Amino acid sequence: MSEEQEAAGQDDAAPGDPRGKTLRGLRNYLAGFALAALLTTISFWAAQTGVFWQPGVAIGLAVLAVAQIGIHLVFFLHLTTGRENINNSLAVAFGVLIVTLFCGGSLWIMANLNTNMAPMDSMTNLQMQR
Amino acid sequence: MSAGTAELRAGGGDPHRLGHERQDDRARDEGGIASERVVVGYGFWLFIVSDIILFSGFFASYAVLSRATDGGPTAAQLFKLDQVAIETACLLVSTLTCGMATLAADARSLRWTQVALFVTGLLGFAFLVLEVREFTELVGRGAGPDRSAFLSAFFALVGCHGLHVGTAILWCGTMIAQLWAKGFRDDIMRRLLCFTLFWHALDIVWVGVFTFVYLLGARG
Amino acid sequence: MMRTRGLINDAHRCRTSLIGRPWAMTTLALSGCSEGVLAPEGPISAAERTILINSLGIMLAVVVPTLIAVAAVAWWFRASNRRATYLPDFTFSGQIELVIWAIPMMVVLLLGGIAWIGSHALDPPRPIASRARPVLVEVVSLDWKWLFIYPELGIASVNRLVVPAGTPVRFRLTSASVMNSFFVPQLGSQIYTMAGMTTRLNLMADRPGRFAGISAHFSGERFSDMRFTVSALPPARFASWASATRGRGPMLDARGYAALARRGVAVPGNYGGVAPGLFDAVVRMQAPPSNLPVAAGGSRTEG
Amino acid sequence: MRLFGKLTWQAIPIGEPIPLVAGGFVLVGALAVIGWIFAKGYLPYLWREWITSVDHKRIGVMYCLLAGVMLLRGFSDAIMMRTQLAMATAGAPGFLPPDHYNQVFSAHGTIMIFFVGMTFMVGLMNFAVPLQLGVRDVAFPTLNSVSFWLTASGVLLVNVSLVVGEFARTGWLAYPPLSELAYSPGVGVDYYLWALQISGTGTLLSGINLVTTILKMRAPGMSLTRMPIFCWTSLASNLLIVAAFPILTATFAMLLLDRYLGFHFFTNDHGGNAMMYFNLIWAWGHPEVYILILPAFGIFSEVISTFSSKALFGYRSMIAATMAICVLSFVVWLHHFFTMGAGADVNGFFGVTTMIIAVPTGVKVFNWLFTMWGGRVRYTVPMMWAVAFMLTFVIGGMTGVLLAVPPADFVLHNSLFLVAHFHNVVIGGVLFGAFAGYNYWFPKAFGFTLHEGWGKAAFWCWIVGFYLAFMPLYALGLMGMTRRMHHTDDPAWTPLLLVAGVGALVILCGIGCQLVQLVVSIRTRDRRRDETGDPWRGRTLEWMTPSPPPVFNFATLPNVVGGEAYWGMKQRAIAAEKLDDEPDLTAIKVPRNSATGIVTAFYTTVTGFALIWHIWWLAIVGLIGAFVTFVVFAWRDESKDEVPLAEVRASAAALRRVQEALLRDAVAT
Ligand code: HEA
Ligand code: HEA
Ligand code: CUA
Ligand SMILES: [Cu+2]
Repeated sequence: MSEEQEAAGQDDAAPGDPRGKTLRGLRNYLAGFALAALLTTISFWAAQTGVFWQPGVAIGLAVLAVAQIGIHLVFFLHLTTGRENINNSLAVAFGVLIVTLFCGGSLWIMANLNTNMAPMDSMTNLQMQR
Repeated sequence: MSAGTAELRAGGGDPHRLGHERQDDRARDEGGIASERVVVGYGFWLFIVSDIILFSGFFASYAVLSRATDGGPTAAQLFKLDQVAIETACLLVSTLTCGMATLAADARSLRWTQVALFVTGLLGFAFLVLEVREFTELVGRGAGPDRSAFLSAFFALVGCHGLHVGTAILWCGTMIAQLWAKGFRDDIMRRLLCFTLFWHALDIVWVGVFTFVYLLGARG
Repeated sequence: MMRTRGLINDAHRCRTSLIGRPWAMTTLALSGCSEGVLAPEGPISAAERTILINSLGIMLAVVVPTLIAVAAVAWWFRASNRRATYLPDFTFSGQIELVIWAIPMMVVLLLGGIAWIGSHALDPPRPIASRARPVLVEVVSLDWKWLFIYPELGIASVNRLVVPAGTPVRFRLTSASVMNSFFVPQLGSQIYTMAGMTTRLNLMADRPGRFAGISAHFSGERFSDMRFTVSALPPARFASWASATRGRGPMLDARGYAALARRGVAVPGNYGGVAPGLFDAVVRMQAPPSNLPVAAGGSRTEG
Repeated sequence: MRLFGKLTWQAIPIGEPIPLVAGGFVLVGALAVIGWIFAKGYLPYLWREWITSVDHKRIGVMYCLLAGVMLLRGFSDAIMMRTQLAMATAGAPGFLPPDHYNQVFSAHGTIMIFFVGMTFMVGLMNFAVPLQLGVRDVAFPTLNSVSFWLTASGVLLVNVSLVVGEFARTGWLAYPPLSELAYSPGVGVDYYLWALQISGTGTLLSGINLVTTILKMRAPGMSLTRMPIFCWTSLASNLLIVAAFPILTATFAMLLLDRYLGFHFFTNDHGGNAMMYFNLIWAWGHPEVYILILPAFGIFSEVISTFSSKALFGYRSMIAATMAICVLSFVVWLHHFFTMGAGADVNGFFGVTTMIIAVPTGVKVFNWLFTMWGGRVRYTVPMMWAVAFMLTFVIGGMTGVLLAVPPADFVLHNSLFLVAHFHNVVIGGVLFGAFAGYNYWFPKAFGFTLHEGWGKAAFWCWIVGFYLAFMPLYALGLMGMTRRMHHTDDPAWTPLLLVAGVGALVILCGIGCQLVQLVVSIRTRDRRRDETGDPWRGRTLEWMTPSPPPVFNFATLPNVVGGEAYWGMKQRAIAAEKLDDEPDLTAIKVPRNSATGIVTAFYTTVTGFALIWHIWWLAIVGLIGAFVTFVVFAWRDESKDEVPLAEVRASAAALRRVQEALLRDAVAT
């Protein structure tokens, strides 16, 4: 590509380029850091405490992880829904879609295969390894 | 050309998709060549997406194999959460300092950019040391990757992340050297952008690792 | 269960023998008579053949007109044909788009229904409804041969599967080595055999006969020889075969199994006795595996 | 530890005539070519203009050349297989021992999919996409060269396995546990894995490159919905590369860990789970077949529209169908292992999703049909391939849908019916598409057209040969013949196997005609020069450039005001009876040549070879070399050369003279 070619349309932003200048940028990073640290702390605490209904904890942890990933994307990678960011968000959305389909599908398939193939008819153990 | 001319003429009605497109609708996405920074950043962004998909392969395998312990040690028996917490802290703080490097570079402060990058690399290194210690300890306890499918998947996933961090540290060093040698040139700034993207992305992967491998695993 | 005998199915059938008739099936004589999935000998394979032919028919209803239309349009609108009108602006039509999305959608709706219902009705582990009590056969694929264990009868055979005709056979399958696929084309549904796992399958032969069985999943050097025969005998003869075999000939004890597990092909034969629980031992990988490698080292190449 | 790891003289197949002769043949051929290059003093030229070139057109051409050479290699495998199967019937042993035959089909599948199908398509996309977008190069020209040379590195490793060691005997997807150390102790699987890891990295990088190019670099005014459809299908295909290839990399990495470091992902023991490999490899593998076919769909769209002298029918509908296929391809992969024992719900679900892909594909077929409707169809060679494709692919697609019905697949899985299905789509779709694209863009790349007569002869041989070679396989599959058989014993199969063998020979004639076509065309090139840059009365921007285009493609970037950019310009010029005003020209910066690609590939080849043979010190040397190359590249200061204004002016003026002449002609009639 050549710089002398003036960028005609395409008024989009590079992914990860911070919005605003230094001071705003600093506040933004600090806010993100605080939120991420908070969520991380909650995760570690929730995993070890006995306060919560145990089967729910796994889901809680997953939600916390998703939330934290979102925070990273917004505060550190500066992903917005702005017009200039549309291509960047679409790429992420595509990636998320594929990861979801692939991981979800794999887990479904493998769980199904494993149940169907418990070594013995009588075995109710879902895993095929002992 | 003569034979084609009749066609050219005849086709004159509406060569542009039958009015399905407003000719002067130039407001939306009208092509053109994006600036080099955007192009490079976007290319690297796509690379990161592909890298995340790579990790998702290891995550999926881990999820499937996590209970295939073959009578060997289980996650609950092996993982020590306090150590993981320290590793997590290292990476999280390094993400912040990496952001500081971006800001310092924006402000064209060579010294602070270098310092921030150096701290970032150092924290990454600390993370790596902790991880290697954990690995050697596990292997020493007979819980190496050849013990069971579960441990294979664990070492592969976490090790793959570690390998990425190692590469990123090398890159960090190169960036410091390049900034020192060449200053805030456009191409160096583009590379810095890519580096920071990479570093932040590694932290995102780590969120997945500590949640789905360590926290969930430690609960049995 | 499914005695879905289609029209085509009853067209005519012929005695099948191990050696098929030469020239029996030229290119696409769909009702031809040779072995294979178009000459079903049991309810499962018959249903599968019907599904196959029905699905094909449904698709041909769209595909044949499409092929004809492509050929016709390509011919008629050739540049040298002055009678064809030139319509350079004919590049969009909402109605046409609607129709061309709708046609394949309808076909897929129909076929999808067949696929969904079919995969439930013909799910391999699903028992076959019958008044006769099913026979249980445990199948182990080894490098490169098939072992059939009759746990209820205490006998076993290699590369030869004997079943009573008109009686459902319940299979449990595993592998002592790499993956294979147990497949008797004339009886239907193949299924993989995998080490450490058990797959399940139910088949039935309608009438006495001899059918070819194969491994349908590549398993290494002597894969092509990994064939077996299926003899469907009248129930009475099956019973006499079983009692004649029991206690006679070699035994499939630990030593016998270890010998069998060694790599190589085998001739068909019977075992007069089987160590109890052998199949489960194989599944749990407590029997000697069949992977004693042939001399290591890579010096052979491909050209 | 030995200095050369596992490598000894035994690795060279002295005792086996066939591989030795074949290998020797290739070696002598390669040496002859290299000697010829040296003797003629072409090396500096090649180095300057091709090997270190970062020009997308040159790289595209090199990709296609590589694919062409590998087609010949893949075909020699195919001929051997068909001969073996025609001979080894009714109990006869044939001429190839099983372990050799098993390598042949594994190599054939691997080479055809990775190094013929993908490589050809990537080459055509590289060549045509930037031109169609009206820009000067891809987003990352040097990276593009690296991608190409990494692919070449993989190719080299696969071919080295011919003479040094062996290739995998496991089938083209190397399913464990067969591919695990316990059952495949030799180096064959390692050759397979490292070759594909290296070339796969190249493919991934090239996918990223093209997606970025299409999304971020288009001529002013070329909005997404004004892009030629080939750019759309390329976008979809490259998105699939970006999304699917990492899965392949991860999967192969796991198998490598199993084989090299004693991990237990897919082993029989210690809790390993081979089914997971099936799941992972097909999560890549199914998208892979659409990575192959989507660019071919794009080529056919361009060809059919150009030679019907009509805009593509239902352009937006085509885009929707393309993107639908792109996404749907990620929800069908289980159809490759319906018979592994998943439950009825899972089988049913994936059966239905698979069929759904027939809808957008069908829409495409019908849109092509209506593109021809009301057209003036000129039967040049590319158009003939296109029509043959429509007739052939529909049959292959239909049998694919049949395989998607689980109960039908229960009896057809792994049979020759399946083999017939995929050759039907892969040859009738991908290969025909490659041939159409080759004939279509050849004049653009080299400045002269290909000989039509020989092209048509090749076409007819191929069609006849294809149907003879593969239709019998459908019947054989229904008769119960499995794939990957080394010999058979049912005499009823013999005649059909013979017919299939004859078919392969007829295909051979087709290949011969194609080679003759190329030679004849080169020798008569002066008579078949394309002076106009627009030999087919094209509609997209690549035809606006001279043939062959200058390094910078366009003296000024075209200003796009509607779909079918170049067609529109021609029409406006005719209506106005004059060309647009001459634009201002400036000197143009183009990316500088770089040896990074070939040097990197050299080191990865060394590393790969060292790893295959466990020569650890050499692997470390290779890795350090690659890293140093990278740093040196990153350190360079100047990355652009300037094309002087005078040269740009001269090129633009020459083109303008031609266009003015064309315009005068057009206005006069
Ligand atoms: C792109 C994919 C592709 C292509 C094109 C082909 C082409 C052919 N294939 Fe292949 N085949 C596979 C992919 C492909 N195949 C795969 C994936 C397998 C499975 C492997 C496995 O089991 O693991 C397989 C397996 C396979 C088998 C094994 C079947 C079995 O398991 O029993 C056989 C048997 O004969 C066969 C035959 C042929 C033949 C005769 C051709 C012919 O059509 C050959 C065609 C010849 C050419 C394509 C070269 C000629 C072209 C040129 C010379 C052009 C020159 C170039 C320029 C001018 C630029 N194939
Ligand atoms: C370019 C390559 C390519 C393409 C495009 C396709 C396209 C399709 N394939 Fe194919 N396939 C392969 C390459 C390809 N395949 C390979 C290489 C293998 C084997 C790998 C191995 O095991 O080694 C394979 C295997 C394979 C299987 C696994 C079988 C088995 O292992 O038992 C299945 C099963 O569902 C399948 C289905 C389909 C379907 C439904 C399509 C659809 O996309 C087809 C859609 C097209 C049409 C249907 C035609 C046009 C439509 C109309 C005219 C509309 C009207 C028609 C209807 C509504 C039916 N394929
Ligand atoms: Cu196969 Cu569990
Ligand atoms: Cu598929």
